[in-house]
Order: sequence, then structure tokens, then C-alpha cells
Amino acid sequence: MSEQSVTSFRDRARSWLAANAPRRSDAQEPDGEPQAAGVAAQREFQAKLYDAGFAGITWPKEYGGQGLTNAEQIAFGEEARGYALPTGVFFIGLGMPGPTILEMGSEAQKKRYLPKMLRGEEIWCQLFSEPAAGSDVASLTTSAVRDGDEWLLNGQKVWTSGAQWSDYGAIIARTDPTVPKHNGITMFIVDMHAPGVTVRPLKVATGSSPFNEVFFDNVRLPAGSVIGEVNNGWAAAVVMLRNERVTIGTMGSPRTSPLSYHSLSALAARLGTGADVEVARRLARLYARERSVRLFGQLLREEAMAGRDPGARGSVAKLAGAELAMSACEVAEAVLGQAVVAGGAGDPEIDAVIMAVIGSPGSSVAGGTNEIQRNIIGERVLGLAKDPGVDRGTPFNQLRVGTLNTK
Amino acid sequence: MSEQSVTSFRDRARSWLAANAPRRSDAQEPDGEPQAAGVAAQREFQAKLYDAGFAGITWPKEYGGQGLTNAEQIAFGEEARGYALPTGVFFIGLGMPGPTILEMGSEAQKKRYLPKMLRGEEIWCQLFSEPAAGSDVASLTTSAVRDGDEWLLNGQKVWTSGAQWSDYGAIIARTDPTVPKHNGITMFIVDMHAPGVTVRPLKVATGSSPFNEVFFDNVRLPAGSVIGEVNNGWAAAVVMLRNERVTIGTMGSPRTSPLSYHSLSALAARLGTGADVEVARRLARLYARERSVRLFGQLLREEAMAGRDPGARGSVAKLAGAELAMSACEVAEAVLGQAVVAGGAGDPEIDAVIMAVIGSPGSSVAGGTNEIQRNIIGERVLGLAKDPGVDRGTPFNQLRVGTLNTK
Amino acid sequence: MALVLNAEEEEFADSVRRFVAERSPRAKLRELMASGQPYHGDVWRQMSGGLGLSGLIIPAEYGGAEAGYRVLAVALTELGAGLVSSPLLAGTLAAGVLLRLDDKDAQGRLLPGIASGELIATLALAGDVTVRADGGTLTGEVAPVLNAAQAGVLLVPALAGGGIGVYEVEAAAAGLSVAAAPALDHSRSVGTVRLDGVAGRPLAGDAARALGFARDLANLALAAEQLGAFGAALEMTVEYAKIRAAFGRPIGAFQGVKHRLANLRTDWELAHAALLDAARAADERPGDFAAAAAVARVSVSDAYVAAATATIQLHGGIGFTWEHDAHLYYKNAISQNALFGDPRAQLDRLRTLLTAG
Amino acid sequence: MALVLNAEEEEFADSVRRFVAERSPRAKLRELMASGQPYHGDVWRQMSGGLGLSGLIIPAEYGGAEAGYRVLAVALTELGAGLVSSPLLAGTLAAGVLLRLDDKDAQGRLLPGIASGELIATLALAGDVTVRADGGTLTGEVAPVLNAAQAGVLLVPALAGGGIGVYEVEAAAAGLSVAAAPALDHSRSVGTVRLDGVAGRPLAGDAARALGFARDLANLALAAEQLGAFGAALEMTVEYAKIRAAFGRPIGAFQGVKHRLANLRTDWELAHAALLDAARAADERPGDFAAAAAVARVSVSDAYVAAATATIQLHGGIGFTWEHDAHLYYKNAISQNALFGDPRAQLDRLRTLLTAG
Repeated sequence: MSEQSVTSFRDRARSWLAANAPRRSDAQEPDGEPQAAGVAAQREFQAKLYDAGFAGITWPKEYGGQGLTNAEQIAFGEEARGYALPTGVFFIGLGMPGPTILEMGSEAQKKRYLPKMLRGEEIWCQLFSEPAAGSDVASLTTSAVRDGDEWLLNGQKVWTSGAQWSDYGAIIARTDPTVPKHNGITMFIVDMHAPGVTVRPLKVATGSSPFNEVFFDNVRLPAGSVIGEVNNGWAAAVVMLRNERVTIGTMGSPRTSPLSYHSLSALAARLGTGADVEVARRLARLYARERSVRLFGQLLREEAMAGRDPGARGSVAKLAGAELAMSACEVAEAVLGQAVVAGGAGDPEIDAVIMAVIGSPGSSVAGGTNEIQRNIIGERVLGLAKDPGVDRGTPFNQLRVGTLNTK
Repeated sequence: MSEQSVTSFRDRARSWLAANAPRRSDAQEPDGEPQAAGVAAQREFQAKLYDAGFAGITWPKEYGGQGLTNAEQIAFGEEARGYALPTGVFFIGLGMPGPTILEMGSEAQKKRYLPKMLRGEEIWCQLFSEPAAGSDVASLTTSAVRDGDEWLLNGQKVWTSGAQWSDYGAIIARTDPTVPKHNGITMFIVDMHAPGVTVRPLKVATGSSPFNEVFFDNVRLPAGSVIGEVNNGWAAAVVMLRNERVTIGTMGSPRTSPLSYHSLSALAARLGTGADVEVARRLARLYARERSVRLFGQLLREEAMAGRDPGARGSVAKLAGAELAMSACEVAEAVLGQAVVAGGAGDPEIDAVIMAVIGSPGSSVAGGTNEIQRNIIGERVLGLAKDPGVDRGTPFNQLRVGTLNTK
Repeated sequence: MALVLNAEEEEFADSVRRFVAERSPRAKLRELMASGQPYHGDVWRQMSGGLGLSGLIIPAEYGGAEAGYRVLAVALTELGAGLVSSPLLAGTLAAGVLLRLDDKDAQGRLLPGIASGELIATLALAGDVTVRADGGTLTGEVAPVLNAAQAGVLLVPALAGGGIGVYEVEAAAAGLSVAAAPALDHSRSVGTVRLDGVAGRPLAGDAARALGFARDLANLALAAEQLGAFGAALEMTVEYAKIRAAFGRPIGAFQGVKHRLANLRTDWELAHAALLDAARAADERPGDFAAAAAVARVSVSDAYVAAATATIQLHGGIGFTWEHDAHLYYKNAISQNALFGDPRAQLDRLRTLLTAG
Repeated sequence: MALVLNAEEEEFADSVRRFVAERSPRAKLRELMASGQPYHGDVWRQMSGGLGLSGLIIPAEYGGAEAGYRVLAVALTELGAGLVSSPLLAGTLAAGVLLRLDDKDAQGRLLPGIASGELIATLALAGDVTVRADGGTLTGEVAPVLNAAQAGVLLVPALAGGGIGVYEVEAAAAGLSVAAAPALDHSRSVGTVRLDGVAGRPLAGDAARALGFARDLANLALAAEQLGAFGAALEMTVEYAKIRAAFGRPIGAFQGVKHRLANLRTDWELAHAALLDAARAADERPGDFAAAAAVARVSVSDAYVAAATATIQLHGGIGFTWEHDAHLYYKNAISQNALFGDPRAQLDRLRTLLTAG
């Protein structure tokens, strides 16, 4: 790449965004997932983005990408910072299943799925979590049994974002229960419209339903559905999980999040609770923490751009982000004072903060609990000894999983 | 017991203390161990206490005790609260080796040692900790090898309080390294004046030397030195450690400790740092914490008096006490403000607080680290599953210990 | 001076615990959440009429059980554990104020109804008093007020001239409006009370002293409820840590989980001891009650929030679902923390007490 | 805008790190502790003359390296890691004030000596300014002042009339007395400066602005030293957790230890990013420097104390002995935390900056 070409790409992005993309407003952004009504509009916007040459910037041209470098990708990200691109429903597909298919998928899969993903024609979700597996993702029990060239899928996934409007999903399932748990997992592409797939919204503590449960009842996976190799799905899943962690960790919370310093200090001023010296200091500390988390994310991105693998330090970002959210909750409680008792009582700003406080402990678990991140940081960043796992050598069907085998 | 006899005992104690014991002063108490100069005076006071019938209140009469009940013991403790009894050098002997000999010792041992202990004629220490064992007390390497009826003792102990003025010690040593670590330990009585015993003061972070290292070089233990049974010393040690934990945990820090609410709030008033709302609140929180820790100690004592075994809840007291000390350090730092930089600079009150802050992280480890207490609370109070220890079944001489076997 | 419960108190605790398990398990709270009702009338009748909980601190001459504050704390601990929704706290605080005022007439008129549970009374106190009394009529706004919308009578502190008074206001009084709020805590019913020239009957006695006592009583009562709920949330989590497996082991075997739970148990033990002490102080050491109650409240408040957070997090995803009860405790913990003075306000108060004492 | 160190900066960091390892390992600090000397003259000569560290922020025209604040932060991080005792911070702060004042004469007279390391200068600033200037003579007391007893020249902020000024005071001036204090931090030399009608030369320029910058520079410099020491203490502990066994395993295998260290590493990473940002801001975004430096300082201060506490505790008994270096870091951590504004003061300042901005 030449520096000049990056500059001209940046200029082109800047003017296209100015002409086509909605600016990020300072107002409260709606929490959670886009409404179904918005999905069509998002498909349309993604298509425009694609036509303008800003979708799949680093993906190869033969699969619909632009064939450019990280430099252009970062330039676009920087230019887009001030905009609220209506592309949320594609976030998961392009961030996780897409790159995995690109890396490990067959030529036929790449040709069939990637261009449509980039053009916004097909929406993807990721089907990893299971009720009985939790943090121990690899102890999943959803099974895929070979039937000729095809496979028969049975089981349940949970915490699936966007399943309700997805066309396809990347799913991991157990294909050999007689070997240790990591060795009997395969990754598949599943058609979310296939018979036997049931998507149910999952109501959470806040009263809203931002996630789904997905049930698979004898769903037939056609030949050619395996991503990578049979029984080698865990390696692909690890890559996806690591990407997810870096993504969650370095996203940062936008200024407009109800738990940001920006929002909470404005609320503290309005409610008068910020006049208390201690509350004021907590707000300042929140600012410092928020800023340092954001800076660490920037540092990781710069290192990645310089060709250094962030590796397990993505877990540092993930942990720091989760703890930032929990400390923001404490600040929020201090800022709200008595206002929290009446549950908002119709004040939308207060309502939003309360809902964010209620949602935080649960959200912090998404993408791996803090305990899991601390293990990763301890073992892979600091090089401390591993926990002497009893589960690494044991065949999966002899292992304690979830709460099933304990009664 | 009759209630009347307790009342008359209490009355007798009250008047004896008023006539003979020094009142607890509100001034700063000297930190750490009594000076050697005071040992003779303490022996004298203990003898007076014994003559008056207030030593070994619950111990049997045939071994020099008073043969009374817990009720009298508690009554005496309550009456003595306002006094600073100069009996510190006997604290360990009467609290730990004494009761253990009483419970597990031979008749000859009880007759020989207990009366002199009670009369203040012989001072005792406890020799458990070793440099390479640490929290994992049972991985001790000090060895005792049988030589006819006698034993030959070799090794090193550390963190031994009062070793410098002790006449005897209760020591645990390895007597069979070929069995799992808990099964090859024996408890002995060792004459601290015997040839081959070397006591060296151990300088700690504060610059003072409140503890000792004790070296044993071919020390000959005569026949009859074993407390309880050979290779069954761990059971006795566990009882002693548990007593130690309850003792440390429920002692509470006296009002006059440099890190108490009482001391720190007076200092905050003098330095002006208490005018800050947040510092004032931290002081109030310290008061609440100190009071709740003290109340929990009281609750444990009441339960013990009512015949309920505090069991592992002594670890709750120990952990709470250690955490109280560390949070008091934080409050102390806030109270000191800039004064901490100049290290006291000759102000004795500030000096005492700084030394207490410097000493706290190390002291908190004594009697078992917080991690050990949390394990005990988790497993024995809450009933959570044990860590799958790799060390329970392995012969001691095949185990990794300290930092010795790792290079 | 004894902290441990005596046999009678233990027995009473058992009976309340059984009542909660049989008559008001958490499934009942789910019913309230679905129906929008503030509490179950039948449960309240059993609590008040049957168990006599509404009259625990009320003298026998007014139909109360005259059982004292230790027993009250025992009852509230069990009710808190079960997140039982009722107007008990509201009525207890109103009774506390009446008892510390010196108005025989009002006591005789109101206490029997509160004791029997037939009269729902509440104390319209939240933060600093801002309602103004002018020529016998009250004007101002108070929020949040416990069971404001269900109360038949409200005791309203108000500023009159240079001093403060407590006024008895009928629910039906002209100029009074009550707006129920969507309480964060599903087991709590709160509302905003607006007074626009409402006729209030001034009550005789030392209002400042009575309101000070009400704040201490609120600390004791809330600390008891919080401690009970803290214990229940912790127990739920400990039990889950025993049966939920990950990486081939119960999750409670991992120190990351085990130590967090051990810390919470330690906090609970300290808060428990502090509550026992505060309840004793209310009965036996009135001069120490304010400090003891503040210590109890401070000891439990933040620790319970931490425990409820752990309940959600250590249950993993399932703890975040609407169907799981973890969020009920979390919402309760946050809300309780803010009622009648948040931890900062409590610490300020405690510091003042200590400096003055 | 880049946060990552460039190749030149990395190389410079390596050279300082080598210097510390070869010329001023912690054994040197033990020598100072035994001898009572504030620092090693030869080490200081090598640092200043050889490596040029004393002139990093001083323009070339005054004999400095003119290397900027990013490079200064890099150097101080390495020196902090090694607990190297020297008058570098004192001189750097004095230079920072001189550079922001507008007194060519004083700059020409003092900066070359500071740059070469031959002149020990210090800034007599601690908390609010209370020294009073009256008709050209200064009266008051300042403590703690870095290297007060070794300084040849002191820059003393003082109140004159309604405003503030900075005065140059010779160490030999009549009426000046300096009492060295037994600094808690063995790697720091501090003292109390007493002025009793001391003749001071008023320096031209905007004193309030220069002193504000000095506070920001102190935040940057201390944050750098703290971050370095934090990293060193953490590394020492991590290495120990790898080789120390208990219960048949390296202690780092236990989550109780592993998670605590992981939390500290996370805090270190955030503080590191914040420091890189503050150093960049000093060179490139002066308007954001105050906030960035306060964020860096706030991010590292308490976390370093927690790390040093863990260093003692996770080393078990041995970490509490005088011979082990753990207490050197702990004392350093506590002392650093209180210099030029403790965390509360920093948060107050940050809040003011944010509200004003």
C-alpha cells in the first residue's frame, strides 16, 4: 500500500459518509437490538455501502471484498466514528462467521455466502452458547449425527443475538461424544429458515428480549455444510471467541450510553446529586477509567496495525470493559440517589440509566465471564501455571456437564 | 456451676484486679513484643495471678488449674477488659501448646509442664511455620529421626514469636517422608535451651524484629518428648491452628491501636484531613467495620459459651480482621495525607500509624493467608466442593515444596 | 447484652420462615408482578391478624403484641429473605413515630388499627423535610413514600415557622393526590404524595425527636430486611455453585467462585452481628440505638448489592433471565439501599453521632 | 496521535533499562539505606552527564537534549521500575517551571546547570501555597520538598499581595533552613524548608500558569515512575508465583492468586495506555495535557499501592522481611501516592477541569 492511496481512500470515504450516512446524535441511543422494522432499511444501507466500495474492505475481491489493507479499514473506521451507520444486523456476520468462512471455509462456501453477506442480502448469526455449557463453551451438547452426506442437528442454543432476522447461522455441534470435549466438535452452516428451527425471544431482567433461544429439532444440514474439518470445529470457535472478546472489549461505551461519564454527569447536575464531593469524585474516576479503557483499546488496535498480535490481551480489554460497566453502575446508583426507588417514574433519562444498571451484571457475562478472562490473562499473558483441569483428557460422555449429571 | 458461684468469682476477680493489675491506659500501646527487660516482671505477675487463683481457670486442679467452667473464664475476661495484664509472654503457651498437652499429652507431660506454665516459671513458644512451607503448613521439612528412644531434630522454623525468651516449644516435624504429607508429621516438646538450638531475630519491613528464626542442628529430643502419637501430629496441629485463627480473629484491635477508628479520627482532627467529607465518611465506615468485627467476635464467644462449636467460622473472624486492618491502612493513608512522605519525621503518633501501615500487609498473613481462610470458609462453612488437591495422596518426598524442587 | 437469639426468638423466626414458605413463596411475588397489585390482601391479613406482625412494637393497651424490636428484627429478616410484599414497614414506621410523639388521642385513634392490620398507615418522610405547614394546611411534595396509594392515613412531617411538626392526614383529604410509581423493587409499593393546601391535624409531642427515632427505626427495619434477602440470595448462589458443573467440576470448586462467596459470607456474618446488636440496642440501650442502627445499615447495604450482583453473575446466563429470581433480589438490593438515606447519608449521620457522642 | 512507542523511543527505553540494571540495581538502594546518603553521586553523574536525563525537556540552547516529554516519561518509567534514587524529578519540575515562566535571565542562569546535572534545583511546592512574600523577603514553611537538603537553588512559590509569584532562593541564603526528613520511601529524599525573611529573587512571567503546568508535569512524571515500579513489583510477584509451590502446585495455578495478578495486570495495562496518552498530550495537545496527566496519575496511583500490597502478601512471610525488596515498593507506592496531591485531590482537580472544559 502507498500512503497516498490510503489518503485518497480516506477522502473518498469522508465525502461518501457526509453525503449518505446519518450523523451520530448526542441523544440517547436506543439500547439493545434494532427493531425488525429497521432490518429492511439496514439491508438497503448495507447494499449502498457495498456499491460505494466500503464493505469488506480487507476481504478478497473474488468474494465481493475490496482487496485492500488494514490501513484502509482503519481509515474508514476513523472517518465513520462520527456516524451512526445503520448496519447493526450485519455486525455479527461480518465480524465472526464471515472471517471464519474466509479462513477455513471451502471455495464453494466462500463464493456462495460471502458476497451476499457483504451486499446485505443475507443476515447471519452465531450459535455457540448453550444453557448447560455456559462459560465452558466446549461442553456443548447440541449434536449433529451423520446421515449419508448430510447431518441431522438436534439441541438448543441460547443468547443468540439477531436469530429472529437471520438467514444463516454458524453453529458448533458435537459430532463425537466419545473423545475429550474439545476433539469432538464440528462447525456448520445452518439455514435458519430450515424446517425444525424454532426461534424464541428470551426475556431478561430488564423486561426486554434482546436475545433468543434457538431450538433444533431434527434439522437436516445438507452436504457441504461443514466449515473446515469434521471434529476440528473447536479451533475455529476459539478464533471466533477471541475475535469476539477483542470486539466487545475495545468497542468502548459510546458517549451516549446511559452509563457513560457524559450521561451520568449530566444527570448528576440535573438531579443535584453531583454537588456531593464524593459523588463528584466518583464521576471523575469514572471519566478516568472510561478514558483509560478507551485508550487501551486504541493501543491494541495500533499494535494490530503494526502487525503485533494482540493475542490474549483482548481478554484484558474484555475484563476492563466489564468492570468499567459495573463500576459505572455504582456511580449511577450514587447519582440516582432516591430516584432509583420509583424506577424512573416516566423520566426517560432516569429510566434509561436504571435499565442499564439492571442489565449490566448480566451483560458482563456475555463473551465470557470475568473469571474466564482472568484465567486467560493469568495463563496466557502472565504465563502462570494452568489449572490442573480434570476435563482435558476425559471422554465427553463421561464428564459432568451443566446441572444435568449431578442429581 | 451455679450462677451464684460465678457471681462471687466475678466479685473476687474484680477486687483482685483493682488492687493488683495496671489499668489499660488510653495512650498508644507499644507495638509488638514485650521487651526482654519486662519478661522477669511478667513472670512475677503471672505467679501472683496463679496464687490468687486466676490462672488456668478451666484447667483441671491436678495440673495446677482451678477446675472451673467457661462461665468463670468469661467472667474473668470481662472484668479484665479494662486492664493491661502484663502477661503477654505467656499468651502463646497458655493459648496453644498448653491446651494441646492437656488434651493429647501424656500424664507425665501434663504433670511436668502445665503447672510451671501456669505459675509463670516456664515460657513456651510454638514452632510451626517454615520458610518453604508457608500457607501449606503440612509441607514442612524439619525432620525428626528416631535414635533409640530419642529423636534427632534438624531443620528451620520461622516467624516464631517469643522464641528468644522461651524455655520450651511445641514443634511439628516430619517423621516419615514416604507417606502423604499429613500422615508423617509428629508433634514434640523441645527444650529451647538444648544444644543445637539457635534463635535469631528476624528483621521485618518496619525495621523492627518482632519474630525469630529458629535453627535446629542435631538437637536431641529425649524419650517422652512426643505429644500424642508418632505420625499423628497433624491432627493436633490443626486444632492448634484453628484455635490460633479464632484467637487472632476475635482479639479485635484495641481502641489504642494506631489503626483504630479512635486513633485515626483523633489524628484526622489534629491534621485537619478529617474535614474532607470523603475522609470523614471513610472514618465512619471504619468505625462500622471495626464495630461489626468486634460484635461478630462477641457472637462467636457467646455461641461457644452456649456450647456451639464455632468450627470453621473462626476463619470468618480471621479474614474479617485481616481485611479490617487493610481497609484501616487505606483510611490511614487518607488521614495522613502528605504527612506520610516524610515518614513521621519525629511525630510519635504519626510514626506509629505509618509503622502500622507498613506492618499490616505482612501481619495479615500470620495465622494463614486470606486465601487459606477463604478456602476454609468456602469448603467448611458454605459446603462448596474441595479443590481437587494433587497433594493429598502423593508421598511427601515426591511432592513439590517451597521453591526447592523447581529449579 | 447477649447477641445470640434466645429459644423463644428462634422459635418465632421459624414460624415466620414457615409462614413465608407456605403462604408467600416467591411465586406469590410473580403473581403480584403479573397483576400489578401492591400486595396480597390475604397474605397481609394472615401476617397481621394471624401472626400479629403489624403490632409487634405496639403496646398491648392498643392491641399490639408488645414484643419489642428484637422480635421485629427477627420477623423482618425472614420477610426480607422471601421478598414478601406488604405494607408492614410503612405501618411500623408510622407506629414508631406515633409512639415517640406524645399524642394520646392520636395513639388511641390510630395504633389499634395499625396493630390489627386493618388500617394501612405510612410515614411521608424521604430525605430532608420540605413540606410546609401554613395555618394548619400542608403544601409540598414527598417521594418516594411507602404504600402511599394504599394508605388510609399518612403521617406527614412538615416545616412550620422555625420548627418541625408531624401532621395526620386522611387519605381522602381534599388537595391530597397520590401517584403510584412503577417501583424498581417488585416487592415494594411506592408513590409520590402531593399536598396542595391539605388539612392536617398537628400531633402533639417532640416531632424532631420522633422523626429522628423513625430514621433509626427505618435503619433497623431495612437492615433486617436487607440481611434476610442478602442471606437468601447468597444461599441460592451457594446451592447453585454446588450443582452447576463447568470444566468437569462444580463451579464452587474454583477459587474464583469459592472466594467470592466466602467474602460475601464474611460480610453477611458481620452484618448479622451488627443487626443483632442494633435490635438489642433498640430495646435495651436507647442512647446507643442511633449509632448501632446506622452501623447495621451501613454493614449490610453495599454488601447486599454485591451479593445480589454475584447472584446474577455466578448463575451465568440463566441468572439474567426474567424467569430467574436473581433480578428480583438485585432490584430489591439497589432500591433498599436508597430508601431513607443512602450509604453516604448514613455515614454522614454516623459520623455526626460519633463526633457528638 | 499514536500511542505505541516508536523505534527510537523503544531503543531509548532499552538503554535506560540497561543503565539501571548495570549501574543502579536495587543493591545500590540498599547501600544508600545503610549509608544514609540521599543518592549516589556517581550514578547521578552518569544519569545526567552520560545519559543526559537531566536535560531531556530543556532546549538545546541551554545545553539540554530537547527530547520532549514522551522521552522523559520513557526514562522515568525505567528509573521508577528500578527505584533509582536521584534528584532528577526535583530538577525536572524546577526546569518545567522555569520554562513556563518568562525570565530569560533566570533561564540562562539556571537551566544549563540543571541540564548538565551540576546544579541541583528543586521546586518548593506542596499542597496550597502558604509562603508569604513581603517586600522581597519570604517567610513560611514548605514540606515535603524533594531533595531540599541537596538543592543549590530552590524555586519558591509565594503569595504576594493578591497574587502569586515564584522566587529564586539560594541554598546559602540567610534565614533559610532545611531539615531533612526520614523519608518513608527509601528511594526518595525529602525535607522541610523554613524561610524566615529570606531574600528571594522574583522571577518574571505568569507564575500561576507555570505552577499549574508544574502540577501537571508532576502528575506525568510521578505516573511514569509509578507505572514503572508497578510493573516491576508485579513482575517480581508473577515470577514468584511461577516458582513457589504450595499444595503440590505453583501458587500461580490457584485462581485466588492467578485472578488477583490478572486484575493487577489489567490495571497496569490501562494505566500504561493512560500514561502514553498523557506523554503525547504534553508534546502535542497542550490544551488536553492537564486532564490527560490527571487521568494517568489517577489510573496508576491506587492500583500501584494494591500491586505493592500484593507483592508483600503473595510472597508470604518472606515478602515481609527487611531483606526482601517488597517493602521498598510498598513504601514507594504509598509515598508516591501522596506527593503533589493525593488521589482525592487529583479527582477534585480532574472534575474541575472537566466541568470547565
